[in-house]
Parts: sequence; C-alpha cells; structure tokens
Amino acid sequence: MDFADSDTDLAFRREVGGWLDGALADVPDQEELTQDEREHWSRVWQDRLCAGNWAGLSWPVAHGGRGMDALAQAVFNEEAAVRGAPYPLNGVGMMLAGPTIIAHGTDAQQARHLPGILRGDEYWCQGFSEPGSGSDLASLTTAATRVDGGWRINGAKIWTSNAHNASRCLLLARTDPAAPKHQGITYFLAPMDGFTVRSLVMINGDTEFNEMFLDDVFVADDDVLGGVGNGWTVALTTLAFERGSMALNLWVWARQAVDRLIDVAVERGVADDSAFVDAVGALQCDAEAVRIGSMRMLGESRAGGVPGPETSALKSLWARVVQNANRLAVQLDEAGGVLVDGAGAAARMRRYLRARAHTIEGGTEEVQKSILAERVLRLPRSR
Amino acid sequence: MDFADSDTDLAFRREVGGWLDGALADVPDQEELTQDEREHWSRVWQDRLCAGNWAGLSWPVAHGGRGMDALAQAVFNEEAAVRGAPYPLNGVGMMLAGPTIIAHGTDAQQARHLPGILRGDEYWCQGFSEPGSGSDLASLTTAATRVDGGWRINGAKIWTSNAHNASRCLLLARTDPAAPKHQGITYFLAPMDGFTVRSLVMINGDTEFNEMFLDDVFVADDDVLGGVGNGWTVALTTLAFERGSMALNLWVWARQAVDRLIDVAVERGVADDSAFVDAVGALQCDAEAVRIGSMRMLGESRAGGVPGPETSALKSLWARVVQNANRLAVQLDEAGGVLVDGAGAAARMRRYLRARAHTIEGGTEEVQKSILAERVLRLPRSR
Amino acid sequence: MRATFTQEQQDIGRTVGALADADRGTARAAWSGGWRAPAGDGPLLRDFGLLGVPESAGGIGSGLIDLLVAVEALGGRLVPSRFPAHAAAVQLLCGDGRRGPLPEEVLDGRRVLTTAVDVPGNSGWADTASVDPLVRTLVPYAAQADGVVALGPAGVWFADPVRITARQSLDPSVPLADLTLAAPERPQPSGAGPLRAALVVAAELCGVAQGAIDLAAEQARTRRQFGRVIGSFQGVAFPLAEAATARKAAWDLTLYAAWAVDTGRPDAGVQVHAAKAAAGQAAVFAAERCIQVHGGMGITMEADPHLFLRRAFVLDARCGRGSWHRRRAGELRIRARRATRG
Amino acid sequence: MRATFTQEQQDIGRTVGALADADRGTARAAWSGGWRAPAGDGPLLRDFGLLGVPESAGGIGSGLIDLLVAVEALGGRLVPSRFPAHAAAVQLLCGDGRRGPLPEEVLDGRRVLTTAVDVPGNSGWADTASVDPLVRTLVPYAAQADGVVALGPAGVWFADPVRITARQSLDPSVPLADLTLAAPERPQPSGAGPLRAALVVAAELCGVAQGAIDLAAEQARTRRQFGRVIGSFQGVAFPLAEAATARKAAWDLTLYAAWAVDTGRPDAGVQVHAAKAAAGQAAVFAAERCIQVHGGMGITMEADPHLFLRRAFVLDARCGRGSWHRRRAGELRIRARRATRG
Repeated sequence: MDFADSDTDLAFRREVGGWLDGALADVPDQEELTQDEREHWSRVWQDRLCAGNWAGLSWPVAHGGRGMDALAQAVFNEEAAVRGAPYPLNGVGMMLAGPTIIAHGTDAQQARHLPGILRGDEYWCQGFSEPGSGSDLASLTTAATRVDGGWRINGAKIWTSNAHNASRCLLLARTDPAAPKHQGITYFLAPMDGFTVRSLVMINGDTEFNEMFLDDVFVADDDVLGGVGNGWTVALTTLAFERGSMALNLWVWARQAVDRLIDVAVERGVADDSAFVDAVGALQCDAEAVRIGSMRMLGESRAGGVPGPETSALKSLWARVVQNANRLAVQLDEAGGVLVDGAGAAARMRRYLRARAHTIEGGTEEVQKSILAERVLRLPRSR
Repeated sequence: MDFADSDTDLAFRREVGGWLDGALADVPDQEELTQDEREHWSRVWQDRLCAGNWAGLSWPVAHGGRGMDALAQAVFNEEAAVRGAPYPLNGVGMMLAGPTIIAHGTDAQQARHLPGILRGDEYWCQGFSEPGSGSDLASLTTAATRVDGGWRINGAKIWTSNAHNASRCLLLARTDPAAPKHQGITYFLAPMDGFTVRSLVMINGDTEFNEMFLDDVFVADDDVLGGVGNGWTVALTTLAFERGSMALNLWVWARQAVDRLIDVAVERGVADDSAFVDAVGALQCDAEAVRIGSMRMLGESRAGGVPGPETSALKSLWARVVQNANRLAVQLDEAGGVLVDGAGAAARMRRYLRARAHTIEGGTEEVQKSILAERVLRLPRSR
Repeated sequence: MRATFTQEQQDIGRTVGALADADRGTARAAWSGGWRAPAGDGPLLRDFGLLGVPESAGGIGSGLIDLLVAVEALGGRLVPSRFPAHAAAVQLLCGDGRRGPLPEEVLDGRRVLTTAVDVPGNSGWADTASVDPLVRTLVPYAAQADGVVALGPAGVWFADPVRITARQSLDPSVPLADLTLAAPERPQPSGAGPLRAALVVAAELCGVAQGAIDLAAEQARTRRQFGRVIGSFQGVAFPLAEAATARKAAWDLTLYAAWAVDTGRPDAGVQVHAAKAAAGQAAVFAAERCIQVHGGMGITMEADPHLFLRRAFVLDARCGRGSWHRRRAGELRIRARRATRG
Repeated sequence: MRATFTQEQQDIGRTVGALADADRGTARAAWSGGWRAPAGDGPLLRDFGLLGVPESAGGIGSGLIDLLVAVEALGGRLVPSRFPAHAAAVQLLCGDGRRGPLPEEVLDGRRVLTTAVDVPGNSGWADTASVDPLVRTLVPYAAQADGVVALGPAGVWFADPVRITARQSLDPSVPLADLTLAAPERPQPSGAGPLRAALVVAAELCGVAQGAIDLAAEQARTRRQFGRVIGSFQGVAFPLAEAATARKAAWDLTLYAAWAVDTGRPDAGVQVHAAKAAAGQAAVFAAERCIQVHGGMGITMEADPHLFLRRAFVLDARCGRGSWHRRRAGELRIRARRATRG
C-alpha cells in the first residue's frame, strides 16, 4: 500500500497547481463572501475552467475531453478545494450531465449537448428530488404523460442547485404509474422553458437550492435518455458520478473546518485548554480518516474496483467532523457565536448552520448507516 | 413543588438512619469485598432486617408488616444504600414475593408464605426470564402440563439472583400454548425441590445470577397465584414492585460512581485537568438528574399517580452515568486499569465490567428508548 | 416530600401556555419587520410580575419554581416576550434577602427591566471579572426596556447605560445589545441573584427543548418514507428519545436548583450551574435533532426548526455560557468531594 | 497513488488469518491453566520475523504495513501469540536508520523479544519521562520472552531485567509484568522506534475491533426478538454501523501512519498518535457494543464478547495510553496550525 503520488500523478498535480495558482490569484476567499458574491465568482470560475480546457478533464477525447481518469478529476477538485476555489457554476453539467450523456446518450444527444457544456454556455441542473420523496428517491411522483411527439410533465422538484442559472435539467419523471416503483421511471434531458423556479432560503440565509414546479411542461421524445422506463438505471449512473466528484473534496473541507476551529480558539486564548486539545485530537482522527479513506477509495477505483459501501462510512465521518468542529467553533466564539454582525462570527455561524445539512443532503445519516448495516455488516434491511 | 422531607418523613428518616448506623457498625464496605464475603454479609444483613422488624416495612399491618407506604420503603432503601449497606439476601421475598402474594394470593397462600418471609427463613427467587426470551419476556416457553392435582413443568430459566439460596420461586410458565402469548401464562409459587441450579459467572467474575433447569418439576394447584392463565397480569404487579424497590437507590449508586471517579482522579493527580473537570460536570448533571427525577417519581406515586414512562428516562440516564463514570475511572487508573492485582484497581475494574449489564438488565437500553418513543413521544411502535 | 407541581403551578402553566399559544408565530414574525411586542407581553408583565419574588423583595410568597413554570411555557412556543428578561432582572435584584421591596412599577410591569450580566470576552458572568470594564453584552431587549439591572464584581445595581449599541442577533426575535454603563454609585450585594437569574434562562431553554421535541415528534408521526411513518424507524425514534431524556434531566435539575436556591441550601450553586449547562445542551441537541427529523425542509428558513436552534444558542450563551456552567459544576463537585475526604 | 493492498499484503493477511483461525479459542483457553503458546506462535515468529524490518536493520524490503496486516489478522481472532510483542520490540529497535542489522536469532524468531516502554504512573511512553526510574510496566509475555527491549529518555536498549514481577492481567491470555531494569550501558537513539512499536499495538487493536464487530453482527443476524432478527432493528444496527465506521477510520489511520513513518514524512508523529488513539477507542467501543448486542449472555464469562473487551483495554493501555495519544495528536495538530499561521 503506497499513499504517494506516482511521478505521473505528481507531474499532473504540479500542472494543475500551477494553473490554479494563476487562475485564482484574483479570487477572494469564498468563505467570507456573501451569497451573491460567491455566485458571481462561481460563474467567473466556470468560464476560466472552460477557457483553460479543464471542463472535460475526465471525458473521453472523442467527446472533446482530455481523456484522463476519474482520479485526475479528483486530484483537480482536491487541488482546487485546498486553494479555496469557487464551486464552478456548471458543476452539474461537467460532472454529472456530460458523463451521463456520454454513458447513455445517443450520438445526436451527445452532439447536441456536450460541446455546449465544454464551451460553458449550456448550464445544467439536476431534477431528481421531490418534496415528498426524501430519502426514498424512487418514490418520485412527477408524472409524464404521453402526448404527440413527446411527454407532458407535471410535478414538483426540490433541492435543485443552480436551477435559476440552468437552461437544461436532468429530469426524472414517472412514465408508467402502474409499474413497480423502480421500473416506471424515465430520465429526460429537459429544456427548462416551462419550469417555474423558486429559490429556497436555507437556514443560514444562503439560496443554494431551488424548488421547480412543472405545469404541463412538454419534453420531446428526442430528450429521453437511455430509453423509456430505464430512468432508474440511468439515474444510478449519475449518482455514481456525483459520489465520485466528491471523492477528494470532503477531506479538504473537513481539514479546513478543523483549521478554522483552531484559529478561533487561538484568537480566543483557549487553544491550550486541555479539554480543547482533546477535542482537536478527536477531530483530527476523524478528519484524517476521511482523507485517508478517500485515498483508499480512489486507489480501489483506479485498480478497477467499484467504490463500496465504505463510502458511506466516509460520508458519515465527514459530516460528523465538520458538524462538531463548526459547532465548537461558534460555541468558543466571542459571545457564544450569537452576535452575527462581525464578519468572522457571521461566517462561522453561517458554516455551522450550513453543516446541519451535511447529515441530510447526499443521503441522510440514517441512509448511510442503513447501507453500512446492510452491505458491510450484512444485517437484514430495516427500512 | 417541594423537595424537602415533611416533618414526619424527616423523623422516619432519622429513625431509619439511627438504626442503620448501629446495625452497620461492624459491616465492611461491600464494594471492596469478594463475592463470597458479600454473600455472607447479605445473609447477616437479611437476618438483622428481620430481627429489626424492617422486613415488612411497607406491608399492611394485617399481614404482619408495619403498614407504611412505598415511599417509606424507598427512604429505607436509600438510607441503606447511602451507607453502603449489603443487599439483603431475601430482597426478592421482601420486595417482590410478599407484596405480590398480598395483592393476588389466597388467604391460605398468604398464611403459608408471609410469616416465613418476615421471619427470614423462607428465601425466594424470581423465575421470569428465559434463555430465549430476552427483552420479549412474554415469549417465554417453559411449559406447564396439567397432571393430577397440579402441573408438570419443563423448561429453563435464567438471570435468577439467589437461586442457590432460595427455596421458593416466583415462576412463570405457559399453561396454554394455544392462547395468545400474553394469555396462556400462569404464575406459580413453586417449591424449588426439583430445580437444577447452575450459577452463571459474570464477566467481572461474580456469580450473581443463575440458570435453573426444570425437568418434570411438579407444582401443586395450591401454588397457582392469581388463577390459571392470569400469569401475565400478576407478573406485571411483581415488575411494578421491582421498579418501585429501585426507586431511590439508583441515584445513590450514580453518585457513588462519580465520587469514586473523583477519588481516583485525585489520587492520580489529574483532578484539575480541565478535560476531567468538564467530564465531571457532565456526569454531575446526569447523576443529579437521576436523584431529582426519582424524587419526582416518588412524589407522583404518593400523590396517587402511577409512575409513567419517564422512569425509562431515569433508567437510561442512570445506566449512562454509571457506565461512563466507571469507564473513565479505569482509564484514569494506574496502568489504564488493566493490572487487577491491586485491591483498588480490581474493584474499579469489577465495577466497570458490572456496569456493562446496566444497559441490559431490568429492561435493555433499547427497550427503554422504545418505551420513551412510544409513550412519551407517541411515535408508532417500532418493535 | 411533595415533589409534585402544586395546583397553582399547574394553573400558571396552563394560563401562560394559553397566552403563549395565542402568540405562536411571533418569533417568526420578527424576521419581517423586527421585534414587536407579542400580544401576551403586556398581560405577562402586568399580571405575573410577582411570580418568584420573595416576600422580602415585595412578593406575596410565590416561589421561584412558579416563575420558572411560566417561563418554560413561553420558551416552548418561542414567544419573544420581554417577560423572561424582565423577570431575570427582578430575580437578579432580589438575590440578597436583606434588600428591601422592589419598586412597585417594576413589580406591576409598568417599568420593564432587562438584565446585563455578561461581559464581552468572558464566558462566565460579570461577578467573576476581577476588574469591571463596565461593558455588558448579550443584553436582550435593551432598547425595548425602561431600565437595566446590571451585575458586577461589586454587586447589582440599576444601571445607567451610557451607550446602547444594537448588535445583530442570531435570533431576530431577541434583539441583543452591548451596553456601556456608568460606574455604580451604590451597588448592592448580589447574593443569590445571579443564580436566580440564570435559572430563568435555564427554564426558557427547557421550554425551547420541549418545543423542538414536540415539533420533531409531530413530524416523525406524520412524515412517511419507504412506506412507513419515519417515527417507526428506531434510527429516527431513538435519538428523539435521547432528546426527551436530556430535556427531562435539564428540567428536573432546573426545578430542584430553584428549590435549593429558594431554601438557601448550601449546594444551590452547583445545582444552578448543572441546570444551566444541561438546559443549554438539551435545547441545542433537541433543535439539531428537530432539523434532522425534518430532512431537507429542516434546513430551510420556511420551516420552524431553525427558530428553535437560534433561540437555543442565544439562551445558552446568556447569563454565563453553557460550557462555563458545566465546568463550574465540575469544579464545585470535585471541591466538595475533596472536602468530604479531607 | 496506489492506496491499495499489494498482492503480497493480501497473501500475508490470508496466510496469517488461516494460522489465526486455527488458533481461535486459545485466548479463552488461557482462563484455565494460564497462557500457553498457541500453535501458530512458532511459525509466526520463525516465518514472519522479517515483516516490516527495514533493510538497514537486516530486513529484506518489507514495509511496516506488511507487518501490520499480519498483526491485525491475529488481533481479529484474539490469538495470544507473542509475535506482536516481539515484532513491536523489533520495530522499537529499528526506528533509527543508522543502527546496524539486528541479530539473526531475533529476526528468525529463535530469540523472542518483548517490549518495555510504559513507566508506572505515566500515561505516555518512557521517552517522555524526564528522569528514568528504570521500572517498566505492562510488559507483555515477559516471562515467556528471551529478551527485553526497553525504551527510555536516553534511547532504546537490550535491557537486563533486575526483577520481573508478574502482575495480574485483565486478560489472562496476555500475561503482564513489571520490570526493574539495570541502567543501560549504551542506549541507541530510538528515532521512530516508539512510533513503529505503537503502530503494532494499534494494528492489533484494529483487529480486536473487527473481531468484536464480526461477532456482534453474527449475533444480530441470528438472534430473534419480537418475531424478528434483532439486526433488523435500527436501534441495534446503527450503533454497529458506528462501530464499523470507527474501526475503518482507525485502520485507515494506522495504515497511513505506517506509510508516513516508513517514508519519513514530517507528520508521522501526529499520524501515529491519531492512529493509536483511534484504534483503542474503536476497539473498546466495538467490544462494548458486542456485549450489548449479546444481551444477557454478553455479560457472562461463557460468551466471548468480554474477551474482546479485555484485550482492547490491555492494548489501549500499552505503549502510551489511548487518552495520552489523543491529547498528543491534538497538541501537535494545534502546534502545526499555529506554525502555518505564523
């Protein structure tokens, strides 16, 4: 077992780092910005990625990509995260839509969409979750009814990042209400013309997510991806890419959370308190375990394996360390963190509140534990 | 709300305390003794209780008791626990068998058993649990078959305290295998002549509990308590007395666990370490909550109420504080507590290991949480 | 031992609970347009001002627990009334038995007070500071009060704010301010005042915890996933059972501490520290679990769980940080045990 | 990056796992009649002595991770072999790259060593003591070893025990002793030796955690209550999932720390401290949960869960207490961050 980069990896990492250092030189620390400012920089960053030919890093050369592997993409994301780079505004396009269309799309679909994503002028969002579906994604009820030349779609979607910027949506809808729940679903590459988008305000004041209401939205047959009724299978592909795109980012965010906690403790003069030192020791264990576990997961992937249920352990550890570090940071803050007019205190509280979502988004904590129980411990299903 | 003893209570408490101080003068600290020595003192203590007319403290005068209420018994037990008194060897007789027979027995049964319990020459044990039944007590399978003049009983019981000293057993057996599980059970006042008793060694080396094997044991019709098929109802009475007898003891054990933890920290020179101080602060909260919650529970009982599901919260808190305090005590100990030839270290490890049972015996931690979920939070049953 | 609520206490809980029920939603209303007095504010200040006030201070024999029952009921519905802060100020004043009766306009709510006990940069309350900087922080409803009761190393006093600096509060329904005070002319001994005031905050925290648990349980009883209501999953139910256990522990500690303070027991201090620490932790934990049980909706502004979390944090920070109280409880417990062992 | 087990490492795991499977039950056997060498003891000492030994110390290019894979497999079955303590002693000796090859009879297991690194009354290992009392505690298999490698402030040395005092071990399959040592004549720099030795203990702890989890999961898959196997209750399943998560974290930390030590990375120290702390905590937690899942049977001597708990405690205490390692990890992390920020 060798955790070192190979010479090739190292060279790539250096190339990436060199480019990032230049491209980020004028980009401020995102953590201290307002939502609007962050969104501005996300757009700028997306443009720079496209201009720098990084958008299709792990796409096949035949599709206009650079033909590198998922690890390269992970390394790029890691190096970007370490430098506090903005989140690219078309992450869904680059990381989810493109690869899924490459995997399941027709030639026509690939020709229609891939170039726009690489150029940076076709923005995507992901319409999977629904208000009623929660952790039980396949229970979705958005209904697509057959009409001449396509489908008429009615329903509501939620937790859609970037819906207000996107023109296309990876949309799941139920095309056969009579079929078993995983079989009646179809995956659409839907234009968003008829979508009503409403932004959701999160508890920290950010508007990261949206609701989308579909009222007799027409989607043409050409925009069915992977065949009618095969939506669940296609969706699993997208979800796998989604997990993969996080691969080396989680640990960076965990380490940064611990860094910031130490900073506030130093500032407040309690960094030598033994109770605090013990807390950092415990957080350090979890944070490093996320990093190392991510490396092992990528190692397995590269060796041809499929990331297993252990990724649920990483997600779970990551959520815990970030939540605990961020809670402790606000509690150590001046006035217990509740006076939010100072920029530092406000950002710390914003991060603490944001982190409450970590045990909910991307598979709830309860779902992660169920996966571990069923697939690692081989216990019977409890859901 | 008034947590003070009334003048009458106070006078009783003083009377009890005075007697206990005298009666305990020659009794060593039980915590430092071997199992054999503790059992010896339990027997001595039982004799002293009987001689001192304390055995039937809360029994009606008509049955030879002193006619006081459950609170008085709780106060007696509390004062005894505070002084580290031995556990009386016929606790089952005094606290469970006697009151249950008073509640459900015939005149003949009462005449047959109560005097012997008060005199201290009829010892009892409780045969409810079975190897297969676990938390689901009513799933018991020990079978009683009708024979001439009585029942022939076959099966196995487990977790029986004091079976090796007892001559009578509060025995539950299934008399009607066809009936629904709570309805086919009968409660016997069984002589133990035909019982095979095997002591169970606990993980701390103590032999507190036994297994009992019943192989064609005959029990006469006269020894059916409360009617054939009514066993579950009668058992609930016994279980209520069992909970009541613990009423004011739990907090004493919790406080003593925290006391001992502080003692070992002082001895090891770490009592001023801020991480330790924080831990004690948290333990103090839980330990005091057990004490105060117990007082409120008793207050409710005395006001005519029935102790509610909140007792599950007390049990749960108590188990946690004792387990956590005892674990921390061994971890702070010289050599991490694993060299068990010193008397102090051995006793601390014995207590830590013993406390692992606190989340199992008397209703597992999982059962307590289920009760809280169903009856306090009104969530649907999850078992 | 009659460790049960008296009939009067049950009546207080019901009456204030009904007032509070009518003001449900007022915490949320503060998000648009800032704090406004809830409908119950006036009646509470007018009719309940004698709760918990010792006779020596002009009371009529009501014990501290009476007051805490009222405050807990308000906390459960997040009612942003000035009553708890006013009551805490009154309690701060009447901690020393030798003080005379309080002004009538304070006791009948015509003069609304607030409490200034936390010093910027300290995690404990102001009487632990060796030198008084005469600045207080986390003062609730300062601009909405007619007077300020301050705590300092020298004692308590009706303080004259030289400057009131409004701060941005995590919970908009609880405006917070920094106050610069004039040096006190005749501070009075604070006695058990800080302990009494802290218990008012602890009681409100117990209410917040209960409210969050109630909301979470309601969600768990109704929200369905995988064909079942989610409350039937032990993975959802058990953490709520833990939250209920923590809340019960905190409330029991708070009630007992109030009795200990009222009856002058020597362990009153450690009891109050334990209560305040446990109440803050129970409220934050319950609110976090409430968010979790609500899933995605729980992290949106439009759902209510975050309102409980915000209030929990604000109260945990006030009148001595929760973490400070926990450490004090530990210190006092260890000291007491050492003294016993000689 | 090839963060995957090599073919050799997988083979080691399988081979040692098979040896260990054959010795299942030997930990329990020690309860009657004391420790006896398990069947695999000889083969392990003879055939696996070069695992993890640097070439400078006479090794053949096997990395530390190779050794840890073998030790983890033994821990999972609680095999009471002297191999881990011997291997830790070897690792303690070869932490300084400038040291020459180790004696052949050590590397081929003819001379069985043990490790003496813990000082009575200290929670850290011996190189942190300012004055060396020349007494070591928690020395495993002292009477069953042919030599002792000791750690002191001055370095490591082949120690001469002046007195061996057998102690009563919580785990009878791991005999423990106190040793009084003669003052070293020529101690050698310990270098990364203590870190390397600690990782051997951490790996065994990871094995113990895994074994306890396996046993608990087996019970949860078979034991029925309320008409269902208990593993289908999330109240049972989720804590086991947490145990599995903690164990995975500890094992990943241990593997990475070994790589960091072997490659001389500057963060090796903090990584080892984190690994040892996490491994001890994971093992104790897993064993406690294993007892809980077994219900009443779990608290009896005749069931196996307590064997895991005992081994977990013994190993958590050895080579620096788990709590000490956690605090060291925190201190080094804070120091590093402070240095970054200037």
